[in-house]
Amino acid sequence: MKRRYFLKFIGAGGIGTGLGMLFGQAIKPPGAKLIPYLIPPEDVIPGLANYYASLCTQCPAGCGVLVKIMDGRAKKVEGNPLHPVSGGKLCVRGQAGLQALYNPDRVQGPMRRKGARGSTSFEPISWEEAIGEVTTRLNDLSAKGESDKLYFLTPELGGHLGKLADDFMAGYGSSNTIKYDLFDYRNLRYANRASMGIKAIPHYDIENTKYLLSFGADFASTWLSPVGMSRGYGEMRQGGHTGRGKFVQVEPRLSLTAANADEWVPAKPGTEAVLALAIAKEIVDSGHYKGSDLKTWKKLLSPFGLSYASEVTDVDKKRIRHIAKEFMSTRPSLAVGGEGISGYSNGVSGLVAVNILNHVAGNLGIKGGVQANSNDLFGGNDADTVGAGIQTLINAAKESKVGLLFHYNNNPAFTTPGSAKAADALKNVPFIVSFSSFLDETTALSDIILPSHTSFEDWGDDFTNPAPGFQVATIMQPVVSSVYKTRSLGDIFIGIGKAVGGTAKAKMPNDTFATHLKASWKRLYAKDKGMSASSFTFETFWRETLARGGWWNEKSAKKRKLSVSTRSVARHVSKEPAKFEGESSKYPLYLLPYAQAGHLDGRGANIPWLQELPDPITSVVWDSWVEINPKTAKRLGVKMGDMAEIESPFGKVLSPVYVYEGIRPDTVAIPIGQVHKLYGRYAEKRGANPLEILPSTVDTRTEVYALNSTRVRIAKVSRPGDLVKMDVYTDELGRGIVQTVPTGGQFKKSSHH
Amino acid sequence: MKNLIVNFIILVIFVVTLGVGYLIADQYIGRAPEQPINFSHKIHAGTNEIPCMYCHIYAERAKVSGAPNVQRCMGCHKIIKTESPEIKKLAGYWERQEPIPWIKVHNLPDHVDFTHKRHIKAGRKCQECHGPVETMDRVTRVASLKMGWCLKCHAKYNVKNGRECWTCHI
Amino acid sequence: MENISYNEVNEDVVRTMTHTTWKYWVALVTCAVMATVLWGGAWAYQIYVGQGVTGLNTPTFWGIYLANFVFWIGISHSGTLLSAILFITATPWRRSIYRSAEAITFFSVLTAALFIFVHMGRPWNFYWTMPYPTTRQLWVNFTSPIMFDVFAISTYMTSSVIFLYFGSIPDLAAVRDRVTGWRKPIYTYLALGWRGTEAEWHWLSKSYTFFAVFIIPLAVSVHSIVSWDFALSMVPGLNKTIFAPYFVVGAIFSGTAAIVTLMVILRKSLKFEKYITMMHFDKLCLLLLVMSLLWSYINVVEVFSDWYANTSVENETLRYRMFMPPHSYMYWLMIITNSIMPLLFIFKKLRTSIFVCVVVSIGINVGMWIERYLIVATTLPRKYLPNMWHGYTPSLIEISITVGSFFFFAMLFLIFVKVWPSVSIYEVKEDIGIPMRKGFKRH
Amino acid sequence: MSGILTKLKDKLQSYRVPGYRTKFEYKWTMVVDLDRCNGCEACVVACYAENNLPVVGKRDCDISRRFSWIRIERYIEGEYPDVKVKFIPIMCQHCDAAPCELGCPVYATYHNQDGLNVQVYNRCVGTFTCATYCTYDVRRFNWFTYKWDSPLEQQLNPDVTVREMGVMEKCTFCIQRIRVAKDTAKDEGRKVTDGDVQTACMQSCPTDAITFGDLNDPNSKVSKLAKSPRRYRLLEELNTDPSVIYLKRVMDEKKGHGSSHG
Amino acid sequence: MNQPVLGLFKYVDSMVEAAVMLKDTGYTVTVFSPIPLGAELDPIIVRKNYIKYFSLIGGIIGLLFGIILTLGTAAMYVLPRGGLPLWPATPTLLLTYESTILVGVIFTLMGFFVIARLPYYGKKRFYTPKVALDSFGLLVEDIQEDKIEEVEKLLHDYGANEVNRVEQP
Repeated sequence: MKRRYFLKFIGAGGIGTGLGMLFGQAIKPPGAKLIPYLIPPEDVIPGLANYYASLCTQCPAGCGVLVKIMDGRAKKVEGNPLHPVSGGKLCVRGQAGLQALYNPDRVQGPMRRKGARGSTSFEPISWEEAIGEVTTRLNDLSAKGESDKLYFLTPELGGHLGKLADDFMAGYGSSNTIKYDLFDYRNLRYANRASMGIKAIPHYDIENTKYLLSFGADFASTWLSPVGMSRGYGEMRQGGHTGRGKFVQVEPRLSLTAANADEWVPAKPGTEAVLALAIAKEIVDSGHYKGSDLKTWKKLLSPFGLSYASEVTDVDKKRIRHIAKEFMSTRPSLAVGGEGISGYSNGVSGLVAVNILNHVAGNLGIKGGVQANSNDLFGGNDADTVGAGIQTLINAAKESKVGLLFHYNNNPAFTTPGSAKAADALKNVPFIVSFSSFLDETTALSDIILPSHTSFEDWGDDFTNPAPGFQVATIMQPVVSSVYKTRSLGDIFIGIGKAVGGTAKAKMPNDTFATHLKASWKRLYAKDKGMSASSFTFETFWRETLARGGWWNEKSAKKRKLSVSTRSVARHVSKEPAKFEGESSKYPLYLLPYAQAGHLDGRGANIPWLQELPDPITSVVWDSWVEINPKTAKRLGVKMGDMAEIESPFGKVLSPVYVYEGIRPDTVAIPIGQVHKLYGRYAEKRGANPLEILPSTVDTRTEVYALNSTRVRIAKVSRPGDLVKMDVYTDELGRGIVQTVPTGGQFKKSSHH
Repeated sequence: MKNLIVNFIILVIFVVTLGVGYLIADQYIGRAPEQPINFSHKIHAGTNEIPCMYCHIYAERAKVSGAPNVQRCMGCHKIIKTESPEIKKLAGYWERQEPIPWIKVHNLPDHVDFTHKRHIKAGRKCQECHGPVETMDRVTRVASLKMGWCLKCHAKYNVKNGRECWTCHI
Repeated sequence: MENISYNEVNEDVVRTMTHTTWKYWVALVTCAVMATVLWGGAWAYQIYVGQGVTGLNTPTFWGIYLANFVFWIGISHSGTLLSAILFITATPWRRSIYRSAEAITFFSVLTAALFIFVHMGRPWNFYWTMPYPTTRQLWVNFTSPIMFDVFAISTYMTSSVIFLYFGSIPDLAAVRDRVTGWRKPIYTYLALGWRGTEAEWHWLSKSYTFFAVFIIPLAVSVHSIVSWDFALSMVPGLNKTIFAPYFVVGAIFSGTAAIVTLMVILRKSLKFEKYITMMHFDKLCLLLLVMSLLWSYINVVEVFSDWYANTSVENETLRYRMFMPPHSYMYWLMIITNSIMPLLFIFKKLRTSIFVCVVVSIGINVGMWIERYLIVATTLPRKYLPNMWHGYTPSLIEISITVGSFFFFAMLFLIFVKVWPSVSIYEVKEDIGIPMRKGFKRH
Repeated sequence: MSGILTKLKDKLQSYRVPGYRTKFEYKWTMVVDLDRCNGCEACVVACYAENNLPVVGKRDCDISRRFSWIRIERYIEGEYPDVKVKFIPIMCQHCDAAPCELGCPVYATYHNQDGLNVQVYNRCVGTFTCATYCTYDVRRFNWFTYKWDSPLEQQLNPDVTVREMGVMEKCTFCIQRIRVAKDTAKDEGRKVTDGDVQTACMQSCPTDAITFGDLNDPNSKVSKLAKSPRRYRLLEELNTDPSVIYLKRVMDEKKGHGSSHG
Repeated sequence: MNQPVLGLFKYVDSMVEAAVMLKDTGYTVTVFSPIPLGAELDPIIVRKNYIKYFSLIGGIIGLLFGIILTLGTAAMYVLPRGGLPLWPATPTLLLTYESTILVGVIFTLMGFFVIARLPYYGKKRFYTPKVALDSFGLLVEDIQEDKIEEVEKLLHDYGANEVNRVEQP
């Protein structure tokens, strides 16, 4: 090789290497920043998680949770293992609550309406300005002597927050606190009080029962306390210590809970009460019931003969007798009545019938049956009474009796039946103040939004209802600093109260809700012997309680005798079946709107995890649907995924069809919770809301909407459906994927007869 | 013709060495970024012999060693050398209640799950990875922090599960 | 072919390389642009956005790309067959067509290899599939059929390039002697200083025999290995022992059909009627007929073995493939093109009809592509757990890349006919015979 | 020389198939009691929260690209009114003879000493082979670079990598939690004991259907449950030797009612 | 200097006759041809096949390479794969098979280059393009000055179309 070339090569190599190195240095990222703490928090080690006990508020069950915090951010919500209800477990909604905290569509600070009502055009204002404006309005109202025109619409507010709100209302001079939740348990409370005289929801001891007869209680996904009940369910099935319990579900639609039942009894909608009473009659007639009032029971139940019941309910006579026989002979047994029985126009009667059934079978007040709960600790919480309901508010609003409306965290514009026209009524209200954290349909109607904290940012407590037989008080503490410029609802009330002055100010002795809560607990500590015995001082008790997540004392469980007397229930027992709107000739199908596992009454619809969570039964994601029996579908000429129009006397909605074997041919079902007009990017413009076509039938005693009280007709529409379901095929094809063993051997172990 | 070939070869050599140079720069030339405060480990750890764990308080307990918090710096520098311009900078941060935005010298990719704790507990000296920091005025990275470098050491000390992927990657 | 002179052969072949019509340029530019846009553009988009632009989904992780990969690997078997097998068996009619066939081999293997990268999630890390020592002390997984592929295809590609180039050395020398200008130095280098001495010829033919011997088992192994990509999985419909011969037969079948198609084009466009005669089509079509019968036999065996097994998993795959639209349409079209249409070749008259040859061979290639497509698209959506079953529809990007690959191949082939003697000069001369005083002596 | 050979022999034999799991310290196993499982899907959300699984949206759900590492499969059989719905949670089965491990060309999925099937994200090149070979369809692929709408990304678990585009992933048996447990155990100079490691799904399961633990520990809960007569493993005939043991659901498959008592 | 003489023949048999004659006389003859000539040249030269040794050695090296690569690296880099031995038979066989062929092919090519002494880009070897066309060339070397014409005549006599004196390169 010539030397010239050699030098050239060497030169090229050298320059190349040099440039490469320069280039390598130049394009290196400037380097992440290493931001140290200014002052290190004591209990934080970076990269290690801290767990703080708190309370889940995604549904009213009141589970104790642990929130995993790393570097100041909430990372995960888990059940609190010490907590008697959640026991370290948590349901879908509880865990997904995190995405409500970090939801991109939250209201990020106080806002004032700019455009027309409902136009969602708001301008941000400061907190001082917002509270000042609310105060002015309140003062104007009281100056006119119309303090009573202040209404406060809220879901059940747990614990001392509810009390503080009540104090405020009382101090201001209004008694109009309206508690509303689409799926609250007012019917259940009412029926229990009417039949058994108890105020608190009793403990249904599924764990220890041997035979569970459920009338439409979807406890696996939504009813009452899904986590606590599912824990009990697991123990009932394979707890080992008692042998496997049997589970029968009466329901026109095979819900998630019914899918787990050993037997599914698809009774005709609205006749569950008759079935319960027929079973009760069988039990009474068989001589199993040995009470002194046997004769009156016999007389009371005499109309519910087998042949009558079988005809009405569409359940085989033999089967009713068989269930009755098993129900009384398997000890202990337990009957529960859920949304599926309380959601009819005669809901209270149905729940009373379930209580009668429990009574005659001897399931009241025993282990594995129904156990009374007390709420002595908190003392006379109004939560246990059934006060004025939403219909009162709507009527008042319609008649312009509402001068000012405080509205917190429920969404009547969405969760009331379309024919109740709640949104229109609210438009009559001159000034609406919303404390909601999300811009939902109702909040959009408000004039000023004072967004409140989510449960992760706030203080609070809850006296769990239903409690597991003894009192459980769960404390909620702020585990993260607030993500946006929101405030604690308690602080807002205190702020407004102090600004309003007068009695309202006098009722607010503390400056912040945090101190108020602690002070209130100090009073409880002084009152309750169990608490004071557990720690030397209140401070240590408070610290321990915060660490533990609350206060509960299993020893405080009191055995209380429960009974149902014929006198108290007589007026609730009637042969009259549930009423359905629409003539059966024109509207041949019963409509069952039901709470979907992920969204409950629609509050979970803005959470992407829950939207993408397949429905436990249908596996549909990001949508709602109408469940139709294949026979009916064939008759109507619709296929899976087709769009169908569901028409009731009150309107029509469009929904994709889900053809489902597990529903009666004369019934269709639609999950509630989708098709929000407003509720953030994940919830909007999707699916069908069956509430829009429901009548505003209420039980006047409880003001609970009878959701299952209309008939519908269904017609295919030509628009293509876009149903997305994760399971395209649900046939096992004999591949032995879910293997089973017959129940025979299992039952032998546990049978006592 | 011949020139064409020669030029082509030169081009090839150039491109190849460019890559080589880049790799060398990436692998072997340590980072030594300029920091917001001209902090000298030489003075602190070298001259004054302050132990590493005195400031990097999390090294024994957590994955990260933790840059010292501003309070800790101020703990000494409220009294010591308060006149120095660099300390004034520090005091400025403290007054404004701002953390100091140090620039990371030893930056690992996201998918590496390195823990200081295990290494300290296994008796490794800080200097084995970070070099003689006590002699550096400005901290310079001495190791490539590449996977091969990690594994070499794991092999040297015969670490249990030292070559399992999940030891560092999850 | 006795009426062609040696000189004429050289002239004819070199003419195709030096004399270019505008039609050629139109074709080349069209192919290049289409390949760049349809393949390059779509691939760039796919790399940037992610594999999500395809129609792939959770049970069906392999789609049209794998079908293309197998298809192109299959096409590559033409060269091996015509060149190596017919060389070993001393079949004289291979001589005027084997060069193009070998080129097809190389280009289709190249296309196929690119499809491996196309279907990768992180193609920029492709080199991790190569066994090279790293400081990370990581090594490739030799049990993976994908690794077998990497080895087999790189070996096959190397060997077929060597085979193609080696056999062309004397021709490159001949071209070197006739071209001028900028082509001269290039071919001078490529010809390696070939002089045509008796010794060079001797060693050339000896080595060539070895290459042929090496490449035949290699080709068989390559396609067996490709079949094991599927057969080593436990997916019902893929986990079959017959897959290796099925793939090899299918490969030779489709490769031969591809050659028939390309020969017709070559013959027309380069005016090679003298060299590629009806006799060649006759023989190739006979070969197609034989392969078709073999393919049909194996196909029937495959179906029957599933049918006799009569398990839920096998039945479902069969049902999905044979009786559920849209795959059933494709399946029965495949049966028509691959099993029924080639039966036309029973008649000599049809074997020597260019039109019939083209129609049937294109049909076979379509059918063979469908076969590969159905292998992935009808098995993976029907794995063991019915709950996860989900069909597969290729997206526009995938179709674009697929179409682009054909243009890419065409582009390579068009470039090839311009830069390489596409008919073997010296072997055609051999075919003409060795000139003796008494006339030509044929081998 | 002989020393090297002995070492080599040990090395090679230590990973051979028969009974190799017992040679190592742990053998992580999951027992899923189908009789307890009521299909509520709490495990699915727990997995989303723990493992930074992205939400893909309706369109991608439609073409079956949902990310859940654990899924509830439901099989509906029978006609009204004798309808049976059966649930089964399916996650990566961590097969001892895993088909996926055979397929990966770059060794991004391998078997670790605890019997886990480990996926190394940063080694993955995305050939899909593992997912194709997987007989349980549990592998998920990052089709895109998934984004979290701010501030949802603040929830991401820093212990778990956020996977990049083009990478295969799957259930890890919450290996980050196993690591934390091992780390703590090492600090305290003991072995990981039963109950130290809770996978996210197990932790959330309200009915306690999922149990996780060490099968090599004869006193662990999983060891005891694994001896149940109801034990079976999913698609056992394929000989993949899964680490997930299912307990059969107790139910009467036969049609009709009223005769199901003993 | 001895000037070589090139005779270009149209027919192979006449060339072979001339070559046999010249070779017997003691000249060094080299045959150039546009096509491979096999048995026709047997009267002039019979060559042994050395290529096969290269192929064989290549094959053996490839075989060993494959075995070392698969088994050796498996022992070096312990990759536990569930259900598979660290030294699995099938991949070892397969990869060894492939590498045997690969190295075999490469060695055969090398062997050809070595034996045929290609590539050669210099100018020291005689070549005329005509032999790549349609003529068979016979290059006669080692001719003494005085014998050149005799050889030329001989070539003409045996039927060469063209006889040239070639420049000694």
